[in-house]
Amino acid sequence: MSEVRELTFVEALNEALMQEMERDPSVIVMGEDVGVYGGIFGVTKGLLEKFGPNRVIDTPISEAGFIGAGVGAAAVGLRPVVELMFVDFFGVCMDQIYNQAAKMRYMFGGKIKIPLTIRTTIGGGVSAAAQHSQVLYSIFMHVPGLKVVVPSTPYDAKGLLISAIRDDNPKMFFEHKLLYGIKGPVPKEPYTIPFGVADVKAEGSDVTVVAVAYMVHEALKAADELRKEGISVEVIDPRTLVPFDKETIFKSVKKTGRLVIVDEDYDRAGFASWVAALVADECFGYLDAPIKRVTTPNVPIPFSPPLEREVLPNAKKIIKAIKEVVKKG
Amino acid sequence: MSEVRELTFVEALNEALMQEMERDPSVIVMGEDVGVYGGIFGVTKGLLEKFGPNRVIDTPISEAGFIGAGVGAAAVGLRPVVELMFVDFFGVCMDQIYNQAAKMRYMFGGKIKIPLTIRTTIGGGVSAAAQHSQVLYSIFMHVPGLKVVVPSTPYDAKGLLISAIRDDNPKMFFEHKLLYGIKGPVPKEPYTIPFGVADVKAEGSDVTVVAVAYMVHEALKAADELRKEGISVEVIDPRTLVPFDKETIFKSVKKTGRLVIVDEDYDRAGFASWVAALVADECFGYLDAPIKRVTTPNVPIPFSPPLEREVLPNAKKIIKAIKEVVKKG
Amino acid sequence: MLTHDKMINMYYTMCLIRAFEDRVHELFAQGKIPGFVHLYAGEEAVAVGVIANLKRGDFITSTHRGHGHCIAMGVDVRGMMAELFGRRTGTCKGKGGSMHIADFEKGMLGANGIVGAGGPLAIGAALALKYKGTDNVVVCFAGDGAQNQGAVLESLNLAAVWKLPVIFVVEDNQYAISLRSLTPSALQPRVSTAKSVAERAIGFGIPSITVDGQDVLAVYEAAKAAVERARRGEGPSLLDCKTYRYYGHFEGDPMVYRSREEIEEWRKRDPILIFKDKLMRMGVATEELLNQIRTKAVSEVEEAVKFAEESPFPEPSEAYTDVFTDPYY
Amino acid sequence: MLTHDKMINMYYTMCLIRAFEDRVHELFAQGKIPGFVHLYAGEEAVAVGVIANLKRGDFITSTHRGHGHCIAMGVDVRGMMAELFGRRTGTCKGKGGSMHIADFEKGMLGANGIVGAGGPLAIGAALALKYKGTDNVVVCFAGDGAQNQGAVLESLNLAAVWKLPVIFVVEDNQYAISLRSLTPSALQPRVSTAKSVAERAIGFGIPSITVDGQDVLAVYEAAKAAVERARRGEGPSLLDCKTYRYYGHFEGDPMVYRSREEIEEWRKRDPILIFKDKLMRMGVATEELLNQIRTKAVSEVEEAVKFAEESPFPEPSEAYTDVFTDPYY
Ligand SMILES: Cc1ncc(C[n+]2csc(CCOP(=O)(O)OP(=O)(O)O)c2C)c(N)n1
Ligand SMILES: Cc1ncc(C[n+]2csc(CCOP(=O)(O)OP(=O)(O)O)c2C)c(N)n1
Ligand SMILES: [Mg+2]
Ligand SMILES: [Mg+2]
Repeated sequence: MSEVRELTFVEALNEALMQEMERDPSVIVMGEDVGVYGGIFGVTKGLLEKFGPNRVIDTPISEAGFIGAGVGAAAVGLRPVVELMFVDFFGVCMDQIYNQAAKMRYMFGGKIKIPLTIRTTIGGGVSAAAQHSQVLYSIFMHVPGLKVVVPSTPYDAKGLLISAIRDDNPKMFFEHKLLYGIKGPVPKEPYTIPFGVADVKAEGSDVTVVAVAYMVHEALKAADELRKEGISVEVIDPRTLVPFDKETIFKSVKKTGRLVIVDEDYDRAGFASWVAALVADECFGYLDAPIKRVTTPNVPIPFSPPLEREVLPNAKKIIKAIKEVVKKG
Repeated sequence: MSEVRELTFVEALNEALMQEMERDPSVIVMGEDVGVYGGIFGVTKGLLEKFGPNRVIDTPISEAGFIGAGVGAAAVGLRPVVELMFVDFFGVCMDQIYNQAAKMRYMFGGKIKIPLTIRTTIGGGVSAAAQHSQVLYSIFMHVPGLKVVVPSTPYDAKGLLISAIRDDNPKMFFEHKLLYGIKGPVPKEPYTIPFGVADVKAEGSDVTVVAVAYMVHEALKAADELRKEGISVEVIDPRTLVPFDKETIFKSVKKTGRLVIVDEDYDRAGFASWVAALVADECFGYLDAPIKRVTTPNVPIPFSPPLEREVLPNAKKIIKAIKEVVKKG
Repeated sequence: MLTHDKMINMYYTMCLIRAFEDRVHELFAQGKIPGFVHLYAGEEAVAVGVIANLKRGDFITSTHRGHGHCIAMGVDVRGMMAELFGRRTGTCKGKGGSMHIADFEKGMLGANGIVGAGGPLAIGAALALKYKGTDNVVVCFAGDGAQNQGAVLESLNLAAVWKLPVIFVVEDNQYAISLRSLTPSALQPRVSTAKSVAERAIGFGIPSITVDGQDVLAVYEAAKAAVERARRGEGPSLLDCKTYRYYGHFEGDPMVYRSREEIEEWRKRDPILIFKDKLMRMGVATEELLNQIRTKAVSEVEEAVKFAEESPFPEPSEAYTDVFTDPYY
Repeated sequence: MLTHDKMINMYYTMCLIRAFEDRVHELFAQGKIPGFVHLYAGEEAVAVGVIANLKRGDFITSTHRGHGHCIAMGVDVRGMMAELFGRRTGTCKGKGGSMHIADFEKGMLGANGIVGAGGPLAIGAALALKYKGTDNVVVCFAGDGAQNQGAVLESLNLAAVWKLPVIFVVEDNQYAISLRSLTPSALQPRVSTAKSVAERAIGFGIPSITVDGQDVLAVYEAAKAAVERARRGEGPSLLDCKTYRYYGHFEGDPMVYRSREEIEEWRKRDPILIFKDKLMRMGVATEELLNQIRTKAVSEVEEAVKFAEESPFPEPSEAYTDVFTDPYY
């Protein structure tokens, strides 16, 4: 049996990369400052020293160029892990992601595969302002052909990253800034976590809460708080948004009759609204209350801390939403 | 009173551009083939001859460069109308749209305005395949700071384009390929249509259908069909997705108790799911049936006509969805 | 030196491309082929001259105007024609259409609907080939218009930085839709003020040469030097090939931007006629043989049409496969 | 020729920038300033030397490292400091923070969190100024790293094509985070193989010159020629200014990629010391006066800190204003 240690989220990701690069020489890592610097958040630390500059490539600031190069390399047999430093930069390279990587297999009649992993950083909470605080995974869910992976714990981070690297399709792998420092148990040996399997992070019977990334932790805080008041909250972390495990969520909603979705992405046409729509269609008869969304309103993320706190979802807002649906039930 | 003629959608747009350029010398037009060619779909025909190459600029294939130039020009006082030939190309220039144009006013504390209109073509139905058939307005709704305009008739096209040009904010103006050729009455004089006011294109009492762009016409076909069977369908065209007139839709749902949303954009995290989410939250008590979405499934748009027909929404699919909710009610 | 057999082969390939494109032009006019179709007629010497230097394991990336590249790489014209007809027997099962034909086994990494998108893909493929330690190369075909796209410019730089085995082949057919590459007018500004894209490449540290793109042997020789350089590990080169397209930008183009006379002028320097002349003068083949070859090409295309017309359309359910390597979408 | 007053003024501005950045460095370490902060200390001669050539109605675009540009354009340091503190009295009401300071009245079109994004904005502003018939110019500041971004490369081409009054100022401070512009290592490939970005500009048809970025008078003279050229309507130029940043890429950077010795070496060619020396040797001012000036700059910054610390935070409700010119968001 594998040894289990407490690792941070960053260490868990780093270990996944180390182990997969050791296992499979077709895995290479590319991105800005992933080599000498070890990644701006430390995720690729030590890789350059261990695997050398042919496999760990510090790139110029040319995201369309080097992410597209990742697509091309994947198309002819490598298994690149490319870093987009912040998801906010997707606007300079989206074509290579959504029109090329995501659609090549389909357009070409299924004859090829693109085993590419794009890692990127998401989320607010550190006063990084409007161009370094966004979540945006909803955009990558919206367009077809990309798997969308969003871990919330060090354990999930390692297992999902290994699964991502081994998966034969293009994947967007989202890492929330506020998670990098959190600790949790992580087995030493490599392991995988299947895509499309939600994880029930807390069981409950009064209300179902679906939450993603850092919001899983805020939802768990809310659940703890409400437990004291006698409200039993089930917290479900889908872990992958594409593929999406709607069954686990439907099962829970059928049990609780109430749904709150917590999502740090912008509200309009986002992940939260899609989950609400699925349930409003497919579980309508089981619902005892309106479906609530706790999301970021459609304003750019402001710099000033009190403004940023105002717009981001948190445990307090989750509690308020839960109380609204529990009351109404 | 203004003379009213039958014009095509293209002619209506062209007239709006002509009239606004005449009225206001700060209006300029830029884009690929907007000059000598008159626009790949003819929308800018005659502008170069009339206003000259300083105001009608044929650009090289550098979307990030010339759309960003539109933003910069708007920032210092022009009112540019820039063409992105197909919305599918947004991936090469999104940063200038969503991180620059859309956020500058907010980031800079409200001290500036960006009166920029970006016109672009959307939609399937002409076997243009995976990279020339997408809709994608949901992505532009999702990110804050952009007004999103989607006309469905020649009348709306002219009035909304004039409103867009005069509005002091960045706007995405979406033109569906299949609409360019349709005809309808259009007043000769310039006129505006306010943003955020939905238009009830058909009144009805059994079910509310929200539809956008070309889908308005498919929804109207469905409504005509169902009228014969005694089902009364209300068809609402929001016309602008940002700002969004949820009141008109809520009012209708409160009357009918049933909602079907028709949207040619991809289903996952799209416009349709957001409307469903709004209603599932704010009109929950009035709903008599599940909320149905008739959307494009999350697959790239295939080339072959039978495959494309399979994935795009149409009157038949709308009828099926309506019958499901009317039955269940 | 080229063997006689090889030259005859090249001549056949040029005739096959021409026959294919002429036939598609007719079929489109007859309404038998839907969608956006861009023909390569007139530019045959470029694809054939360059690709005659390639060997097994080499790759190319292509453009929206990709039929010629496909045929020169040996993609089966029956599959190609069936693809244009949207049939299940098409190269991409009817999912891609004209703008998305790919055949990885033949080294053809795909036509592309996005101008310039092949640049990053090409350098990525080259990076992988270099990493694997082969002496294989990648050819990136792109138009004169594409040279102003950021993704292409970034790719030039990255190819130079990483010393990749890539040959950038510019197909300067004088036009990007209506925009002229060489002869700007009072009404239409230039697309580049670099003396030529060849000169611009040098600024990126890439050796370059301007080539008569109507003369297949000139193209062959220039490409030979570039390909050998790349195989020796000495890095990228750029060939700026001057050529011309006979048909409109796409089928259905009214061609308001150029005169019949200009086309007739260029037709006098037809690449097939020039090569035919040379072959006869060099004593490689008699006119009779060359005429027979041309006739054979025409009948191969006729067979392809027959094959396409007799092939079945895909089943609607096939719209949902090939998004990922697993059935989810 | 520069008047003595003007030179004294430039000296003061350089001191003010330095004092501002040194103080922000301390305040960040003390936890008083949140977010991502990039300091300009060491590069003062570039901003001040260039901007000394500008007049009312001229504009600049800036980067993530924008404090120096703001101060040189005359943006009030009290408002800037309050902005960094996230206060309502900040230049952007606390909504922007360090990476998004703008002051259009002063001609400062905005710092930018997206590397290279200022390129298109700059050419757009220049297009508008040219269209209006003024002799005003736009300066586009961007780092060495930014030169490999597609948006910048496209902008070079468009500026040349449209003969715009733009001066591209490259602040080559040797690093793009950890990537070196001049001295690639075995572990880290080059970022460009052009001999220099100056050479690359020539490939785009833009005259260019390499400048000692530590010598404010050298920068001034080079910029003077470029600005005059632009005012005369002769088009863009590029200045490649060699300089150095003293602090980390951002505050909190562990700086694993360079040595203390290297920094010390560069500090010997400090731009303020060099200018001080020159001013004394030229007889423009005594050491005493120059020391007084420096002290005055420090106290102006102290006042700014006091102003910032005493200013109120914005109200949470302000998070929802300024998205559009109207209240919708
Ligand atoms: C990013 C992008 N912008 C614009 C277009 C529309 N478009 C298709 S082909 C074309 C012209 C391309 O010119 P060139 O590169 O010279 O190739 P050619 O058609 O002449 O072979 C344009 C503008 C596109 N497909 N992709
Ligand atoms: C499009 C984009 N890619 C990457 C980044 C992350 N990033 C911020 S600054 C920087 C380095 C910029 O280097 P340079 O242009 O030389 O400016 P300097 O920081 O040296 O002033 C990088 C990679 C970004 N902000 N935007
Ligand atoms: Mg061309
Ligand atoms: Mg730098």
